[in-house]
Amino acid sequence: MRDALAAIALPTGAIVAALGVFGLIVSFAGVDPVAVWVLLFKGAFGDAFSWQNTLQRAAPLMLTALCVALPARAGLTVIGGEGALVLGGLACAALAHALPLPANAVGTVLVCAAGALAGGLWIALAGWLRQVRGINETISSLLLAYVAIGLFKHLVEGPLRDPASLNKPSTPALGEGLLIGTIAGSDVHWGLVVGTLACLLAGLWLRFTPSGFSVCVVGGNPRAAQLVGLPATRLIVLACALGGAAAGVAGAIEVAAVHTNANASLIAGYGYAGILVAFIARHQPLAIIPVAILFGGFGAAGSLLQRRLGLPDASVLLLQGIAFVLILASEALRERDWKPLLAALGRFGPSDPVPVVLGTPEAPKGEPR
Amino acid sequence: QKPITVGVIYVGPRDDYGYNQAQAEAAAQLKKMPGVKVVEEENVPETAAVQRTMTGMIAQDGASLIFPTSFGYFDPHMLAVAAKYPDVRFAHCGGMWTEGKHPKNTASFFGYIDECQYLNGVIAAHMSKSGKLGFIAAKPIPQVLRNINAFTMGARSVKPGITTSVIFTGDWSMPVKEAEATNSLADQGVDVFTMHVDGPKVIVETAAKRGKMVCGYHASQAKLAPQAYLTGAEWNWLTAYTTFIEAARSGKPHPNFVRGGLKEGFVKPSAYGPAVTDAAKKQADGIKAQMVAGSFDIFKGPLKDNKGATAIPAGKAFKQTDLELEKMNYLVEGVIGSV
Amino acid sequence: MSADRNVDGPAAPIGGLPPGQGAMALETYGLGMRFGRFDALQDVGLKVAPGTVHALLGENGAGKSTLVKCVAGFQRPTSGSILIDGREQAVANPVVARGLGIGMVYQHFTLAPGMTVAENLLLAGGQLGAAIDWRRERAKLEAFLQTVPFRLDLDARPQALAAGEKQKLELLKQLYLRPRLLILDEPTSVLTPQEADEVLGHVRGFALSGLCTVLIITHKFREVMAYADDVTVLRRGRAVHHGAVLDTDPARLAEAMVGDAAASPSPIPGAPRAAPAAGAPEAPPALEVRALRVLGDRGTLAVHDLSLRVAPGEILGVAGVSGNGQRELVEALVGQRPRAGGEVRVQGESYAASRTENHRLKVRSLPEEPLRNACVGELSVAQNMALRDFDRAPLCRGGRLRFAEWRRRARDWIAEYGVKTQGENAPIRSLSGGNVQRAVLARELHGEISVLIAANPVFGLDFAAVREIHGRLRGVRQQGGAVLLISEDLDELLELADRIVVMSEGRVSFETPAAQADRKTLGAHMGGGH
Amino acid sequence: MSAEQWLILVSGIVGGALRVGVPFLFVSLGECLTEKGGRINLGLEGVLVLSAMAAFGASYLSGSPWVGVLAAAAVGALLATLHGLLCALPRVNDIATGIALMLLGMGLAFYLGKPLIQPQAAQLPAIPLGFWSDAPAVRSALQINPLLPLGVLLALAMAWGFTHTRAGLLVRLAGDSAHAARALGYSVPGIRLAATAAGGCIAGLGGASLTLFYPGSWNEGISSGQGLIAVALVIFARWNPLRCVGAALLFGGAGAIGPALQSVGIGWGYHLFNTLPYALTLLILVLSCRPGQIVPGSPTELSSNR
Ligand SMILES: Nc1ncnc2c1ncn2[C@@H]1O[C@H](COP(=O)(O)OP(=O)(O)OP(=O)(O)O)[C@@H](O)[C@H]1O
Ligand SMILES: Nc1ncnc2c1ncn2[C@@H]1O[C@H](COP(=O)(O)OP(=O)(O)OP(=O)(O)O)[C@@H](O)[C@H]1O
Ligand SMILES: [Mg+2]
Ligand SMILES: [Mg+2]
Repeated sequence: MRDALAAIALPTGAIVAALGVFGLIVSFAGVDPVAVWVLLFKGAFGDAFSWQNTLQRAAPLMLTALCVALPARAGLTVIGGEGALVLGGLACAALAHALPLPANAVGTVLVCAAGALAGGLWIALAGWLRQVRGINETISSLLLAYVAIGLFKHLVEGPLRDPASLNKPSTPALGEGLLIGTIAGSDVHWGLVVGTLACLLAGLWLRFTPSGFSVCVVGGNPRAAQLVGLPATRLIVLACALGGAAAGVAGAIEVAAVHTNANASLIAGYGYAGILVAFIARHQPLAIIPVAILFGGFGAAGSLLQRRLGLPDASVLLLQGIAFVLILASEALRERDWKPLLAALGRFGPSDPVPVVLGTPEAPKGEPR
Repeated sequence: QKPITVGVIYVGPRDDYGYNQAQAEAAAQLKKMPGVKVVEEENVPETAAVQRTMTGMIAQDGASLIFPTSFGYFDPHMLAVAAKYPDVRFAHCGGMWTEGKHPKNTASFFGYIDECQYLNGVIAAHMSKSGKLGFIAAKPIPQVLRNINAFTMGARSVKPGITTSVIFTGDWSMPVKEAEATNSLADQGVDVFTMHVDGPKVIVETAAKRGKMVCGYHASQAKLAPQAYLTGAEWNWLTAYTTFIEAARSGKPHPNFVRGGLKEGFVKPSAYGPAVTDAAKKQADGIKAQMVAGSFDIFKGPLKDNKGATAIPAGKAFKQTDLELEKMNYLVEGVIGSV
Repeated sequence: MSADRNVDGPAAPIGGLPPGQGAMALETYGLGMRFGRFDALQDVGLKVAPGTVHALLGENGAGKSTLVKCVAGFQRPTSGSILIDGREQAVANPVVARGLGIGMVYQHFTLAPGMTVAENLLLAGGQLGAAIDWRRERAKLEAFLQTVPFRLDLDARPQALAAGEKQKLELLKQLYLRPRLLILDEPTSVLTPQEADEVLGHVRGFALSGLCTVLIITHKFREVMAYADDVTVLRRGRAVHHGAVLDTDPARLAEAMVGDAAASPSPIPGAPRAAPAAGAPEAPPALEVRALRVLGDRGTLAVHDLSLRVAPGEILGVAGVSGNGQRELVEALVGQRPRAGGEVRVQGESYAASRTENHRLKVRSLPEEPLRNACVGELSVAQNMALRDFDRAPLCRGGRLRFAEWRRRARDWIAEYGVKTQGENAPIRSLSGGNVQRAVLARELHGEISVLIAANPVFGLDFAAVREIHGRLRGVRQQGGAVLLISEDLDELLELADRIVVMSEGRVSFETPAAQADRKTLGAHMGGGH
Repeated sequence: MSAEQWLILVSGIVGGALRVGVPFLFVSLGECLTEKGGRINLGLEGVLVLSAMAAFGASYLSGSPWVGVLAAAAVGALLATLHGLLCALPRVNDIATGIALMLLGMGLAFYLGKPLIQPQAAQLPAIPLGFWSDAPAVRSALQINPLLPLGVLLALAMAWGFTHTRAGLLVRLAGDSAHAARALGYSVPGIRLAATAAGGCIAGLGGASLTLFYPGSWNEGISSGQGLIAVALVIFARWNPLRCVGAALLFGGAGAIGPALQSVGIGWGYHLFNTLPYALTLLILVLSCRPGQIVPGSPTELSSNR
């Protein structure tokens, strides 16, 4: 209970503090901090439009955050989600180009599955390298992301380029029937639902299924997992593959719902933003949903800050940076015993004597009693 | 005339001495016009984010005319938003609006900046001692190829043996790669540079540092290297912007396809630098006059590409307005590099 | 070694006392140490006379290490005072302690594994100049090494040293300081009996020469009786017994340690064994290890072509000084370490420690350090108790985990095994070591067992718990299970095992029926000497 | 290719390595120092960008590029100190903190650096080491960044200092065994904080090199991930400062291969050439790592070893 309270109160407090610091910084630029706070709220959650804006931005973050959170539950720190995302997008576009797919939901599912496969294999490679070659997955996934992006650009501007994509090298566009539309009555595409569902399913999987629980055991203590005969390598590679698949689906959805084809605009940093989301959510899939929405809100509000107050576009980056630093720092307060502190705050008068014994050479105590 | 709120969206920073600055300078002019309110957003990536920015400008700021200025904003982003807001006008910079294919409330405008690049080439050829010119470009796309070709043809109209070496950096803003490309070419003996990247600042400065000459692009970079700067190809977007605004405010139909070159005032050459010789100025001014008069075609046959194949057969000449030119996929003879 | 301190030696104490000479007199008065709400030390008075060897005894967790860490400045006591040569002295940190001439060999290695022996010694010497003149320092180190009985290569790195060598290096680090008080926290736990005698003999000679006082922590009565002058016993954070070794005997010390005269630490050798249900020789062994090869952490072979057979209803004891491949053997058997060669068979079937095999062949294990090896600290007691069979009915039905079932069973086991916990939902890391052990015991001993691999199963437990666990191990044997018992405690093996093998340098060097085993031969084989 | 083209290609790559490699050198030395103390700083990208901005701003305002260099070092140290402080808190993950710091550094740099995109600032003077040759390619390749000799000296000093100074030994001790350092009475968080701050200070010089020498102007794309990849560089160099010089030049050279090849007319696959250093690092890891072992030469306490 206390844990749950701390889990919500601490990050909230950190965000409030970040808003305070941010207000201070903008006030140096002669901008009224109150106006900034109001706009931040309005831009992120002020009305239906802002909500849609926020949710739309949150959708890919949920999936890329899973790419960090799932391996993290198996004990791995993977930071190369960007690579899985671009390859997922590429695979989605490539499949649609290579095979005549049914122009309906089945086709859409197939292209997303291609994205999932590509992303899954890519991150699974990082997990496999760690298990089999002992290569630190943080580093290898980062390197793999660079390689993936190079590969992506090479293919999109070379072999897979649609000759008709003149000034913006892209793969051929997906057929009309394969595209993902918006949720009825809104501006938000179905990727949001996919992202939310993926987080829910991941949460349920980790909590209620033997394989999900096994992953948590492997992540919690690999030696104990080996002792009880859990196939650690398989489980770790599975968690990585599922995480990578989530990022790959994010790429596929970006293609099928936003860009209609794979092009360099796909490399937009969602993979890196996902790292922050996952860490703030403490790798809990269910917590990713609100955190991603919060991040989406930052983005949505930042747009308004630029237009209304003329603040630089980097303001949001700055705010996110401050917020993330403070949220991480607040982790340190989590298991602290607050009672003595509260007691000390509530007490007046002198505090307890300091329990440190100092010897004074001038006045030796002589014989011990 | 009724007041109007105009949204301008940039893909990079507004003050990059380049593409975005050229747009922002025009937007700054708009702000001075009575009854025109401008909302701007910079560094907007070509993702769903730009769709949100456009809808935000419409829903939150009441914009009724939007200028998404990056090429990548057109398809699918601007088209998607335009379909949802039929009453709002969109004027995209660089895209190819096509009658019947794209909605009426969208438009594209662009300038024939290859005319200025041709003039750059003329000046460059006059000034080059080594006979080697350098062109640093982001990606091999038609707009860029057209500039490279025009520049080369301008130069070869002065000295037929001259060559242009091209380096593609791979992306629109890669300062280290751009500097590295400049150095590589300078090592090769290239002594006049021009470019097609978003922010030419680094290239201009690096070339000047190497003691080479440079023709600018997008906006004037003369301030950065007064001695090395010969001339440049500049945009003048105000003409286009005002065309759309006038139409919108007076309720006239949205002008869907707006193009122009030197004649229409969409582009302009930078003032000549101190190093440019009179002979060079004279020849360039002469060609410019022909261009303004409409009697000069850059792309006309016979024209060979740099693999020896015929690009334009003898006797055929393309007008600037010809859409065929916007699909250019070859480099002309005299260009060293490959697509 | 000479008592005069040369100029480059340790500096004068920082704390204000004039530098004393020779052996130090140490006294603590009313020392208390509190970790959160737990009192590790309460009102401890300890008196160590100069020039003596003083032993500190106590059960695991009694507070021995905590006490000496306070003296060595590693921790600051929450109350009480430390008197050095009769004067109260604040030992704020190890640097102050070093300045005072207090050197301590910690229970756990304090070596930098990737730095050379010379660098380790130099750093321990304190008093480093900003820049180091290696030629001069090496000359000094070489000269110092001439004065001690151990040899070490100055350019070796501890990561490539054996445990015994590391322990010697730890001791050298302290001797290089020329301490006036030398504290040794369980220095012999990684040494062979022969090595232990060598080290302790040297240390005792050092004390007797009047150069130094020695405070030594050990669990071995033999060492106390042979090498110490005085002894203090700690129990649950309190000093409960002081006295000269000559005036006491192991039984009295043991009584002081546990506060229970019935619990004697040394079991009666040759205590009546339940008759082993030793299967007929031709019956297939329950566990058979053939020519097993296992790589150690450093990539060298830690287990060399080792072969073992354990019959059903037999306890096979594996003796040996730690660091001779036992850990690697256990890890390879239970699946925590890949096998480089050889074969393991259980009931005649090839066994690779997979989950299905564990279940089908009924193989269980009680590894040492259960929190590190057998539990997930963050998960609850109930979840940890389910680790063996969470994926089977009744804990899992229809692909869904049934947590109610987990909790119900955990409550039963908590009651049955007397696990002290706040509840089955408490994270297991919040349990004390002994209770973690019990929780694991409940899990591993549940149901039918054909092979049990137990490594130091009573390490860190009090006597009552030890007795209970030993009883349960015998129970497994009684039911026809084969037990492989790896232990560093000869007494334990002599008491429980039917047959004992000695492991030395990754090989079985000796085998004997337990009934005919004698301590001295075993010790000789453990040390590698025959 | 003709002999002349080969000369141009080789001197282009060598020159490119010298030019492009300098920021790599400083970030790798900074990361090396930080990691020797037992901590990973993934936030050097933020440090690099922020100090690049600070260097440019200080040089612009003061008119002296050397003031810019000092500012870069100071700002780099400051931001890294924040990393050090955060990581010293219990339960704070250094990977996550690094990424947070990257974000914060970039946010601050872009926010404060807006007015610096346009101006030009005084630049560091080049050291012309190519005076002996008539070949312009050679001459220009040897227009040396004045920070390069500083970086090489620093690498030498670090290599020497790790074994021959008290501070160096203590940093290695903290990185190799925190327990041992504590037992000797040294403050592990203190040592790591100092190493992290000093590492940030060194990495800051890389930022100064970006905006005050090459390419010599401030904009938001100035760093193409040099800071983020410092971690890989240090692995590449096996935590040896001298090998950091080689690794930095290699990464710099690899970055220069693409343009250099195009300049002699080979244009295919420049995106693939750009990924070469990363693929190479991965290959080295594949060849040198063994499961269950720490990477040879790496400090034992690194979180990537656990
Ligand atoms: N840093 C600490 N924080 C909390 N509790 C501690 C800490 N250090 C020791 N304790 C607790 O204090 C008690 C005494 O520990 P100590 O290490 O002194 O035991 P010991 O007598 O040396 O035992 P052993 O024989 O196992 O070494 C134990 O219950 C231990 O859990
Ligand atoms: N992380 C923790 N969180 C909460 N309580 C703890 C934690 N660690 C230890 N404790 C509590 O502190 C007390 C001392 O624990 P410790 O492990 O030192 O016991 P011990 O004396 O060694 O007992 P045992 O003989 O069973 O090993 C126990 O009551 C235990 O529940
Ligand atoms: Mg102890
Ligand atoms: Mg205990």
